[in-house]
Amino acid sequence: MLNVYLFQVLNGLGLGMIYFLISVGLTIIFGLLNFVNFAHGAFFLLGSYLCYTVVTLTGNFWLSLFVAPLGVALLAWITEQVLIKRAYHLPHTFQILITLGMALIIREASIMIWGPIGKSVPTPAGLDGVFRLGSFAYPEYRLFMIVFAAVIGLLLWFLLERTRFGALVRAGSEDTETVSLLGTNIFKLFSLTFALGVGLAGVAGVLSAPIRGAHPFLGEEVLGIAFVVVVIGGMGSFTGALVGGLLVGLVQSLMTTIWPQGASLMIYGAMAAVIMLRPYGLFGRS
Amino acid sequence: MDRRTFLKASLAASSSLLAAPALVRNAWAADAVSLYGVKSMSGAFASYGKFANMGSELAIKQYGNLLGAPVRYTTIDTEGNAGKAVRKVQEAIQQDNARLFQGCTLSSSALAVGKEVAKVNGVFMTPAGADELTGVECNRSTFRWSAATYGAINQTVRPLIELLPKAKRWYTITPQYVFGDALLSNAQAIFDEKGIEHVGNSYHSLQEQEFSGYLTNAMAAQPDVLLILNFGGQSTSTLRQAVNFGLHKQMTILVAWSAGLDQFQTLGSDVIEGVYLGAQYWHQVDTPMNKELVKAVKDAYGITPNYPLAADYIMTKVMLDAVKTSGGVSEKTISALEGLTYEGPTGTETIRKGDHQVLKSYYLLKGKAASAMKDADDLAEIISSGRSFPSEDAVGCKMG
Amino acid sequence: MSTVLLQTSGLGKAYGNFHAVNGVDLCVRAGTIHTVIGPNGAGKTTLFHCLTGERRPTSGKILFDGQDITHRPAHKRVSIGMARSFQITSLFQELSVRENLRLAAQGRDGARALTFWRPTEARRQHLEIADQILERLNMTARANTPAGDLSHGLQRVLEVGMALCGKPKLLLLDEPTSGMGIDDIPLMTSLIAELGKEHTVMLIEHNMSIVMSISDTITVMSRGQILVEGPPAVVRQDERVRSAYLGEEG
Amino acid sequence: MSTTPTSSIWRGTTLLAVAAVVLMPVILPSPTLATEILIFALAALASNLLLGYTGLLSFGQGVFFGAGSYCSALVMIHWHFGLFPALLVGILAGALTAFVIGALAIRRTGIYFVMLTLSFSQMAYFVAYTMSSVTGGDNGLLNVPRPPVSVLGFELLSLASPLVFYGFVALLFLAVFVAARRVIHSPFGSTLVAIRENENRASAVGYDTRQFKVLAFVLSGAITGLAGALYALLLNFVPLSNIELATSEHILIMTIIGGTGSLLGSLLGAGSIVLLGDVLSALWPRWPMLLGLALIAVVMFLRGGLWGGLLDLKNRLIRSPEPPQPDTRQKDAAQ
Repeated sequence: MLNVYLFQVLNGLGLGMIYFLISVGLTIIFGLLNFVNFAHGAFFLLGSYLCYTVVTLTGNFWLSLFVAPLGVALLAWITEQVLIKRAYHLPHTFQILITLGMALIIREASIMIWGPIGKSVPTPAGLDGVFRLGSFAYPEYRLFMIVFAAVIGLLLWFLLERTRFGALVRAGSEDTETVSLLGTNIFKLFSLTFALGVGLAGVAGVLSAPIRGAHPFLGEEVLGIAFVVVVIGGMGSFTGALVGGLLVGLVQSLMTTIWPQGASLMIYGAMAAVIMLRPYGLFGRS
Repeated sequence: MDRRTFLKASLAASSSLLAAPALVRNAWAADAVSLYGVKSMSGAFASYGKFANMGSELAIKQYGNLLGAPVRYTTIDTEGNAGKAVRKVQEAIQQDNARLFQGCTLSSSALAVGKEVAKVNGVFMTPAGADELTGVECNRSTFRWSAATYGAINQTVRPLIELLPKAKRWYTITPQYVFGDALLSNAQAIFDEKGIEHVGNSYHSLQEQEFSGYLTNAMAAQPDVLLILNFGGQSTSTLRQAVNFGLHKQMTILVAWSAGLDQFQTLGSDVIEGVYLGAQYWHQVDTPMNKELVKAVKDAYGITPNYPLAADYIMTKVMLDAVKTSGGVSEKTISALEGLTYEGPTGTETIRKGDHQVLKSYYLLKGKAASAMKDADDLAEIISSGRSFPSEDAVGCKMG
Repeated sequence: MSTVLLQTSGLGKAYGNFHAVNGVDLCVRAGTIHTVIGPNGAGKTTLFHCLTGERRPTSGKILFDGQDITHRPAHKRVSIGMARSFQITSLFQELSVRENLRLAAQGRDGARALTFWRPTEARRQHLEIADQILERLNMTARANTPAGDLSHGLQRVLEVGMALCGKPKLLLLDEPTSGMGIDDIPLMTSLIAELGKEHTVMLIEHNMSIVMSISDTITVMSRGQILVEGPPAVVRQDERVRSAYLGEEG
Repeated sequence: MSTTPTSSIWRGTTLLAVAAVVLMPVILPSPTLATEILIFALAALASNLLLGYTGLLSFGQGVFFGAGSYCSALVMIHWHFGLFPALLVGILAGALTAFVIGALAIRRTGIYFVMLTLSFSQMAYFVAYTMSSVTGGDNGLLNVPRPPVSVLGFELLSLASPLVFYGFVALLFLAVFVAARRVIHSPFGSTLVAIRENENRASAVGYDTRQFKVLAFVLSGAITGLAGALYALLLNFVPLSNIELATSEHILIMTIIGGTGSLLGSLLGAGSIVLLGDVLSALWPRWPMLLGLALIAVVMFLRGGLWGGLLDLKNRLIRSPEPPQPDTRQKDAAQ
């Protein structure tokens, strides 16, 4: 029996990395732009569907891993130009409502384009085997996802902490005027950041397509998890998204053995408890 | 014009625009027989409602004249919400004097709509899954086409046990609610009878989409057969992830209550190959009526009929037949349906008088390899079929 | 000698190792205008926030009218007779000037405003106070203007007016002239001077000419502590004050 | 607005509400549809008290709605409660859940407040779903009676006829509408607006803003609970979806599209969305897309919602002697 728990811990960590990838874009957008994006799940959904389309047309999953997030980011950039940039200064409540509307539109448009029935994406060739550990097995594809999420995480960290882009964006989130004085177009910077954050949702959508497929109501599920992770970790905190993701993955995985019916209760309960006890999450700043 | 009059006027103007369809509806309600399709056209179950509605429309179109006039068919969109379904059915009953209803994917909608239709002694036929429809919550107006959980389990678990005599250890994954529990208890009864060891069960909530943890539990129990008892999107996710985890190579997988063709299309043959699947309907069933149906659907829509399409097609047709027999919509229509035997897609089907359950076959299918498929929809083959229903006394139905 | 209205003893507020306010013994006498000045970072704003209840002091005591209010939340200080204005204008922007004042008057009754079953005008007294203050501020003509549409100077005046609505014993004004144009400042100066005739006023202020002309007592703070205290004439002469302000406005 | 004379809660928009309530069953296809509109208008009006007047975006409205419908249905089914006692139970259930959720959630502000209401909503759904022996779980709670109007055991009026039931709901709606106007023009209501405008300042002039927010929650919960109870009576059934997050979203969307900060806007919002669903869903199943567009349009361009838009239009067409109402605009909600 001990074996199960050990394996659930491993599985939970794997799940956690996926959750990290789902939520890191959300936290970046909140942290740097102070924008609450309720359409994050919808963009994730779009990533999954675009992946399906590219794989159906070309049979190449790797191409979709490149094309689909770009497509999602491009759409995000356009939305930002048309709509979102007018909403940065609005209170969070209004941002929630606007993005809720966007999520509705994206969901219904997806049904119009791809139909109401869900779609599947086959596991990419070469990764469709399993990694065996005694009587347990772990899909190679999930291992790949963990590694990939880790690499993305490292790249992001590097981008935000070690490059001029990162420094400017961080400075811009603190003080818009100063950055403008440095001769940088702060609005362009914000657009790029928004596209980046949403593009990450697209990446997560593509990666999860072979596991979860794509169906119109995927967005809402994903949004719930992403917010739980981000709130627990601390909204706006990069480290928080990582630790929050791992924590939620672990809890969820262990709960399936201990008290499966209560898994979702537990997760939302944890979110409520964190907000009550540590309003800014485990790693957030006030 | 002051504010009040202005608003009154604009309110009246806009409202009368919106009310126009209703007025038209009323004007129509003269002689023709009217049938209402209660379908989830928008909302979370739109994938089902779309095909179900196609089925009803095809049946209506084929029927032509009934009692001297074309049948009038109206779609009621449930918006995937049982409350909306009930309210719109009430409205049809009050305004249009509607009596014939067919549809409701969701068990909750079907149960509540059945109650409304029963109040006016109308007729309601549904493909919903809840056994209560022909059990403790049964009534004179409600008829159910789909096989009960008892039949679904008996026609899948039993044949598979015979097929795999060495498979003695079974593991189950069950959604925790009435329907899931019904499937599970039926399966456990067979396990006890056949000396099968039930090595474990994982309950999960109705919102769950991530099954890796449950699959890990299943792996730990080292079963010979994994019996998946959830349905719809959840069984799609469970099966896909089980195959990701390579479980199909370690054990036999059976999905007792699959959705049929549309679900297999979603999953694709690389997921369902070698997996056993229980189904209410399969387009390759070799009955005369089914062959006609497949052809008609191909001609009308260019697709292969799936379960929702076939189910709502045959129910619509049977209801219209009953209206013809009884010479108009009345309480006699109910009597005409009770005990009726007709040719359906699964062969000769009978409506049992005692509980209004349609006695029809349930199928055990097995997913085919891509290489063995003759066409894109040839995703599975029929392994066995048959009908099992609990006796009338056992279902707990007391007709009022 | 008038009585003491507000008194702090050993008041301190520490953020970790940093003592923003460190052992301040302040004494505000009833009927006086008492100004706290000091260079940037001297701790006057933190002290002010401790007095209004926005921050909880980490040591010491605050006595108001003989009561210990050290740990009393901000909203509960209004009913015992303290009222404040904000350094950055803080009004109900979309509501009319009159409604701003009425709400401020109603606030003194605290929880009694929870009555949701009676009309607002059942409490005439609040409207009457609002109208009195309107007149006093010379803003009756603007009664129905949304507060957000007033000029900046008038917004500062309304800011002080709202504090007055609470019929306070002590008015706490946080840099009342902050951000005001040069033309508006005399308006504020005369308003405060006039208020000083009926109320006890404690203010934080940067503008030295105002400070020197209206204050009865000036407390000079530096590095979280009181440096000098006394009437304007004394403070003006003090060598320590000059050195503390070296490089700042004199 | 807050200086409106007392008598006026019986005039102006109240007369419009009366007119709408009288006209609806005449114009609309059926009294049941009109009843549903009024029930959701009640829920939207209650949500408006929080969102429009206090600036609190609550995803808990579905919980209050669900609590009201479950509790009133259960006491009717198991303990044979009469109509008014059952409605009272629904109101109390809504008020109580709102008190608990509100008192906890208002300890935080902004996005954290919203997230708290969201997680409570998810937890409440879980509880309702798990306690299937009580709530019927996913199948819903069936066989909910619709008792007659009776006083001291004497049956006065059966509500079986849809039109009579509509009349009953309409009277309750109007009563709540007038009561809500009274609340808005009370010292309490004007303080809510002050909190919405500037919570810091409200606190500085002496209000314990938490008390006000909790009371706003309780009143909102009570009205939403009543709406839930009426919905159970209308359908003779309580679907699990009543307590879903989607119901909260639905109610919020009605409130916003109708117009935050105006009670008649809530009726307009509920009316247009229920009708849209009724008329459009058969023609174009993708109609929720329009809701998305409308939501964005209202927040970005038409802050007063449909009602605000109508007023603007009226003002533009006719030179109005009245000044525009500051109440119908809203800024700085939940911050």
